[in-house]
Amino acid sequence: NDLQAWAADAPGKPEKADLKVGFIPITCATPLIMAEPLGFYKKYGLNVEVLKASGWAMIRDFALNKQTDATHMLTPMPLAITMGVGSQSAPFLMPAIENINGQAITLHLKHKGVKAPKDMKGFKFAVPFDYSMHNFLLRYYLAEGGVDPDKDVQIRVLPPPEMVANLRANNLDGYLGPDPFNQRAVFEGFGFIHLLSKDIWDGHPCCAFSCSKEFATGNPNSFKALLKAIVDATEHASDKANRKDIAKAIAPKNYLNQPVEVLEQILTGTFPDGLGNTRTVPDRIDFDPYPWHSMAIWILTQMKRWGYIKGDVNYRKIAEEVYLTSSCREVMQAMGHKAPKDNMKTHRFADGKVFDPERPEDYVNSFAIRRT
Amino acid sequence: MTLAVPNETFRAVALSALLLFAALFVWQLASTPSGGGRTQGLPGPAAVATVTWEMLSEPFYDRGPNDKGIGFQVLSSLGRVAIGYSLASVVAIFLGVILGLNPILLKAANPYIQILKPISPLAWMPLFLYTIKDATGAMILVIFMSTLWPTLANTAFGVSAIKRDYLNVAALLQLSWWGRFFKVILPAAAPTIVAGLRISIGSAWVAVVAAEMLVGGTGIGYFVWNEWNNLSLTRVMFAILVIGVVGLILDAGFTRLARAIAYIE
Amino acid sequence: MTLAVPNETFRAVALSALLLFAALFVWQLASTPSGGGRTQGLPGPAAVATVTWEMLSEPFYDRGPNDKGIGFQVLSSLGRVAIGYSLASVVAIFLGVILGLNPILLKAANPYIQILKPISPLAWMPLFLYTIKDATGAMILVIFMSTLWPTLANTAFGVSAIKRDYLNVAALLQLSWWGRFFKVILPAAAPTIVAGLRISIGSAWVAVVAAEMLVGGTGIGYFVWNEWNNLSLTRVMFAILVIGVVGLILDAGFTRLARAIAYIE
Amino acid sequence: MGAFLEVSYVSKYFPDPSGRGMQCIFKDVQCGIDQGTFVTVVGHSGCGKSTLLNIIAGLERASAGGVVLDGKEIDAPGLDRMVVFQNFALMPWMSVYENIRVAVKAAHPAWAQTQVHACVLKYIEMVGLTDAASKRPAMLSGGMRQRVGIARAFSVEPKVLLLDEPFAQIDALTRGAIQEELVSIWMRTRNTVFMVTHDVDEAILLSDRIMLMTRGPEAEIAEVVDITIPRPRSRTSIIEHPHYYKIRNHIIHFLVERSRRCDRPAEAMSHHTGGIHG
Amino acid sequence: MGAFLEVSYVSKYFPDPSGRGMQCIFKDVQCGIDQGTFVTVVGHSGCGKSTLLNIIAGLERASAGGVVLDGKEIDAPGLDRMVVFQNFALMPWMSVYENIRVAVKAAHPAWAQTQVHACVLKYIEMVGLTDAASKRPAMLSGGMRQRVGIARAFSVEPKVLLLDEPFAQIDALTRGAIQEELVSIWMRTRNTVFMVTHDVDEAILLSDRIMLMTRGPEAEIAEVVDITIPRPRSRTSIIEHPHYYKIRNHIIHFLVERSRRCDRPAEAMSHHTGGIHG
Ligand SMILES: Nc1ncnc2c1ncn2[C@@H]1O[C@H](COP(=O)(O)OP(=O)(O)OP(=O)(O)O)[C@@H](O)[C@H]1O
Ligand SMILES: Nc1ncnc2c1ncn2[C@@H]1O[C@H](COP(=O)(O)OP(=O)(O)OP(=O)(O)O)[C@@H](O)[C@H]1O
Ligand SMILES: [Mg+2]
Ligand SMILES: [Mg+2]
Repeated sequence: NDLQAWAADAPGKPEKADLKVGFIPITCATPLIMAEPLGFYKKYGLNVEVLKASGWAMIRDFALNKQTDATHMLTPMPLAITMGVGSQSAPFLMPAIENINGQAITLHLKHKGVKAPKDMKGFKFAVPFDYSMHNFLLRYYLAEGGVDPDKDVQIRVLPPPEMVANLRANNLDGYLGPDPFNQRAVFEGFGFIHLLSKDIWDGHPCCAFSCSKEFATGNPNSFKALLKAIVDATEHASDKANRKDIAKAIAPKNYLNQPVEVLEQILTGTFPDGLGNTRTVPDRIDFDPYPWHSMAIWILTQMKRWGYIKGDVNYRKIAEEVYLTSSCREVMQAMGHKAPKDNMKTHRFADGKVFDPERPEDYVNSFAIRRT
Repeated sequence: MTLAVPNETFRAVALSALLLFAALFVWQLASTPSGGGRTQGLPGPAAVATVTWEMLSEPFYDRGPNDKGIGFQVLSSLGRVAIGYSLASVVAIFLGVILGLNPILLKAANPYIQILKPISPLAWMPLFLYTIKDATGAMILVIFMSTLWPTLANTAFGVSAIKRDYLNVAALLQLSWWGRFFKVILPAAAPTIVAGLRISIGSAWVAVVAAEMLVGGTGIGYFVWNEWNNLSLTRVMFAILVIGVVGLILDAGFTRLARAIAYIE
Repeated sequence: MTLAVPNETFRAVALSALLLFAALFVWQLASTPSGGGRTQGLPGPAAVATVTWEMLSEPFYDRGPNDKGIGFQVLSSLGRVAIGYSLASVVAIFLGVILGLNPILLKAANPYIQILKPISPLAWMPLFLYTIKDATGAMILVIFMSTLWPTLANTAFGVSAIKRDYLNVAALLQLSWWGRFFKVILPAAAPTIVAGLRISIGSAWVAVVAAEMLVGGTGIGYFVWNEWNNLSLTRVMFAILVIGVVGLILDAGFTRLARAIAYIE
Repeated sequence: MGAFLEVSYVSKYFPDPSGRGMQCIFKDVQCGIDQGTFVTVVGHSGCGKSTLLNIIAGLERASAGGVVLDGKEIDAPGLDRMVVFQNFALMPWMSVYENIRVAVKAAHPAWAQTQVHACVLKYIEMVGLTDAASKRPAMLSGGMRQRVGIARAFSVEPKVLLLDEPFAQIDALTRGAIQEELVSIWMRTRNTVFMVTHDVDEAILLSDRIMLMTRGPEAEIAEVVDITIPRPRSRTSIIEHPHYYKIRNHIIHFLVERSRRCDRPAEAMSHHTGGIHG
Repeated sequence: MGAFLEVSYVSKYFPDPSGRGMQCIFKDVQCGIDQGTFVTVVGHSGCGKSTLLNIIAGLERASAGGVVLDGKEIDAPGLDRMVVFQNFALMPWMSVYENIRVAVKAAHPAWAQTQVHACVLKYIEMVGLTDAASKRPAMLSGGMRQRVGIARAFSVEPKVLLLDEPFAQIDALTRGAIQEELVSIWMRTRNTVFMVTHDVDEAILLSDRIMLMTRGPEAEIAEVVDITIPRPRSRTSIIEHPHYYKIRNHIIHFLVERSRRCDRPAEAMSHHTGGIHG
């Protein structure tokens, strides 16, 4: 892979210094956003303008139409775009994850009594995009709780920023969405946090940094500088001591346009849950750039499970094509951060199930509720 | 001695077909063939026709809450339009008659009407969602706001422009207020009112699609939104066609009504 | 002997003020005081006035690509409208004159116009985004589509309804094609064309707000969306007011133009 | 003076076109009309004929003076006066039948359907439109439309019939026919009629008495001409009458020459009787 | 026959209102008009007078037959014929001055601005509208508007002037004044004029010769009356002429009685000279 060796080289002058990076105003995008006010882009010789998009379809179209050079994406999106599922087919790369965890199931306060998936039959849920961890985790949670996500509930796509207003308008019973919109519903006093996504799969990938293969190969120096800036910012964000400052940096209208208080609650992990409890979960959202291939394979198994892709899937090949695990490792190491040695690992879920990336097809077939 | 007049209708139909073929041809050229690879280009007429056939052959399927036939989607949009539109029409005609009969009141209310009229119905959406706390209600109110003004303005104008003669005859015959209203004012202003209603149904149809794209759940607008999320251009194009045809039918209904109540002075 | 006529304008203004006060009063009653609790209620007139003052006192600040003053937002929306609208107007008037002068062509093209007209401009958005591959271009095309039809329909109608007399005089005077076009057809149809242009500017303004809510970036529509995301109702209401006032001004411009080119038969 | 319809010192002011002031249309108009007579006002366009007629109808208010009909002062429209309008003023969305029925029902609210129906048919027949009863006004020629207007006016059986240039919008040749019809209907009913026109031939054919109005502003009735040509009259027979052209020339002369001077100081109103003029 | 304007066996068919067939408006109309004469066609509404005039103007095509002007066959409009329309047909968005200027420029494309300006002013003055030159038609009375129409027609100096009921929409009293003006302009210019009207007085006042048309369908010119009353004529003087009322009564009689029968088999066209009729 020609992209693997370059990470160790000294960075050359960026081919393109003025870059546009798209984002959705959510806390997952923290590294990408704060890199601007906190000067990480500048540090690597880049002049980046961050552009807010209204929803993931818009992000996808911005990326495909080359209106942005690189974007904040959901971890399944580069896979889907590369395969041409729910998209025009275009090879995309995902050199780094931005955050792990950081999602939650928020329900309207009128559902205070709801404890488990079985109480949720007939609910109207929203997720930010079909090709999102939010969608797959919600489906996993519901299905493992005995609720068929296609038959027993409605799951619709809604841009994250519009979820709160729709919940308040009773247009939704709940959503599995990104923060700050879970905490915002609590803050506004009509929603409560039913479950953190961490409590489905601790350490699950959420959002990522991605760009087209064309951009990466055409502008290797820019790409490298960008990756370094983001890895740097991600590592900075993962330090819990920085979290309060970060909350202040990303709150203004140009970025998330949210009250600082809400962002602090999320980033520090000390937050009211809307039912009168104050919880302390420091890794409610965490930041780790390392893109495990096994994560990609899990995502592909879920796409297969829910019928988004049909036929045989070469899980491993696609994962390797899109998730630039080794590049990320090299960059992390070059910058003096610790990085895992392996590209894959088994993942353990909160319900006790274990995902073995070597046997994805068996994993798909192990589910009772599936669309294959 | 008399020239055989070439049949105009026939020539128009022929030309119409020609235009259609030309358009389809250009479209076909512009669309990239969706070859062996997965890359979808702009879908061509054939692809859209196939989807149309598929969707229309089973318009009322229901495969769970996330996947319903196009018939259901259109009906749900039409249902919203029906409610918002009828409410707005009743209010608009009522207010319009009052304003039309009172020039000073009309003059007084006019600045507010002029400010409220150009507000994009979608801009109301956040406000309504927030205050009504009901998405369907908010959508209906958005439709209400988008249809109120054309009917109101036309009714007020139609009533205020009723020829003095007709009102004079009503006065000479000493008709009661209701007699005057039903026998003179309403029929005299009817063509203008219906013209307003016709513009309004157009705005309503535009507004419902936009509103459903934003808060949806069901409806043809939501369908477009959903297929866009999936980047299923073929279905988006099919949906655009459906929107156009339904809009055409709604409009045609009002054209008929307009013809029925029209009079020649 | 002659009764002193009470000044109509004065009475209308007084009534207007009265209506305003009544509306503000009802609004104030309906609005929940945004007290200590976090949940905002409906903001009252005072809160909106404060925000209005704040926003208008610094209309042209620039704090990054996603945070600009209201003046920039309005200008950027108006810029898009200007481009899409002018393009559409030129095309629509040109096509309209051709169709208006050729009844058979008009009849042939009519079904397509009727289908394309009612399509919500927002439904075009995904298609345009995909084909043009440029968000601003797509927004401009959405505006183009929303403004094309009223002007086209009015121009075609206006031209086809030109009195035979005027064309007869042009024929008797043996005017050239261009002479006929500029001296007779255009001025004769001008009032109808401008009426179309006026409807179009309204649609354009509605469409740009909707498009910006979907695509984001800059513009008054984006402003509404952004403030909605922050559940900042006060600012949403302020934005609604701005949309109304700008729409009013655009409309007033065309009313003036209409007055300038109007003629009495 | 106590005539059946008594117009006493009626003046009318309108806001003048410039804006501020008021303009006197006519001043101190005064005339009495006996029951069963046909009186016509002839004058130039804009001298205020329609305004005077509207004041009598109650559609317009006099600025000064008053009108008394059959001993009662008039200040609002009423079913005792019906107008035939120059532009017909038929409801275009109603058929001929409905146009007349609305009048009959207004005049006789207590009548049963059959009674109303019979009455409507009677008046439609009177003007010879039985075949066109279900047609809308737009389908009729001008002459036929005004027949409907006349039928409607007669159908409420008013005390006074007010005709405001009823035949001005009908083409010159059919005008004659409908004028003769009006003559014959009037001969049978002998209503009191107040007509306004600027067609001299029409005035002579129909009237018992013609009042000549000067040009406005400040118009006034300057002369009254009694038409003594015996009835029944017809267009062809009347022109053979020895006085016909004398009267006609006199009136035309008045309108062309004398009515121009509205500033002549104190010329007393002159009164002529058909044929004796000078 | 070789008159200046020669209408030979012109017929016109229109699609009939029912839909399918064709209807004969008039058939084999034939007449010759000498240079410098004023000829009028009088007939009932709808008999096809305007259609005939439009055929001569080139605005309408004859179904059969042809029209020859000054030796050249006519099949399209041209600046050698100008029409004065019943409804004036002035461009309402142009001032009086511009309405005439557009005609002058069309007739003389090579002229310089000053020449055009002088010519426009001349014709505006001819009809006495110098003060109103910058006004739009809507601001003018009917009479003034038709003066503009007349000025426009004269301004292109056509070989034939075609007048289509030019005064029908002007109120009866001002009509007289403008008719007299036309008489006096015509006396100076001596254009060839073809006029269409249904106003008998107007026809007698203006014409050298009156053609009487029967009612349609299949209308035809049944009689020609030469008016020998000497010129200059005026409204007041003409009625004193001994033949005036005789001619008038004859024509009215024709229109009321004889024109009704369009089915009379083979009555030869009769020709009368003013005053000598039976
Ligand atoms: N509502 C009004 N306001 C101001 N002026 C008016 C109004 N109605 C009529 N006038 C003026 O009063 C004058 C007389 O009008 P009126 O219609 O009575 O004349 P008329 O004799 O009936 O004319 P015509 O023969 O043209 O019908 C005119 O100069 C007209 O401009
Ligand atoms: N384009 C047309 N198509 C069909 N019929 C027509 C058309 N133009 C005129 N006619 C018919 O031809 C007949 C003669 O019309 P024309 O206008 O020439 O009559 P006219 O003598 O000028 O009447 P008027 O005195 O009312 O102006 C009428 O019956 C009319 O209905
Ligand atoms: Mg009048
Ligand atoms: Mg005619």
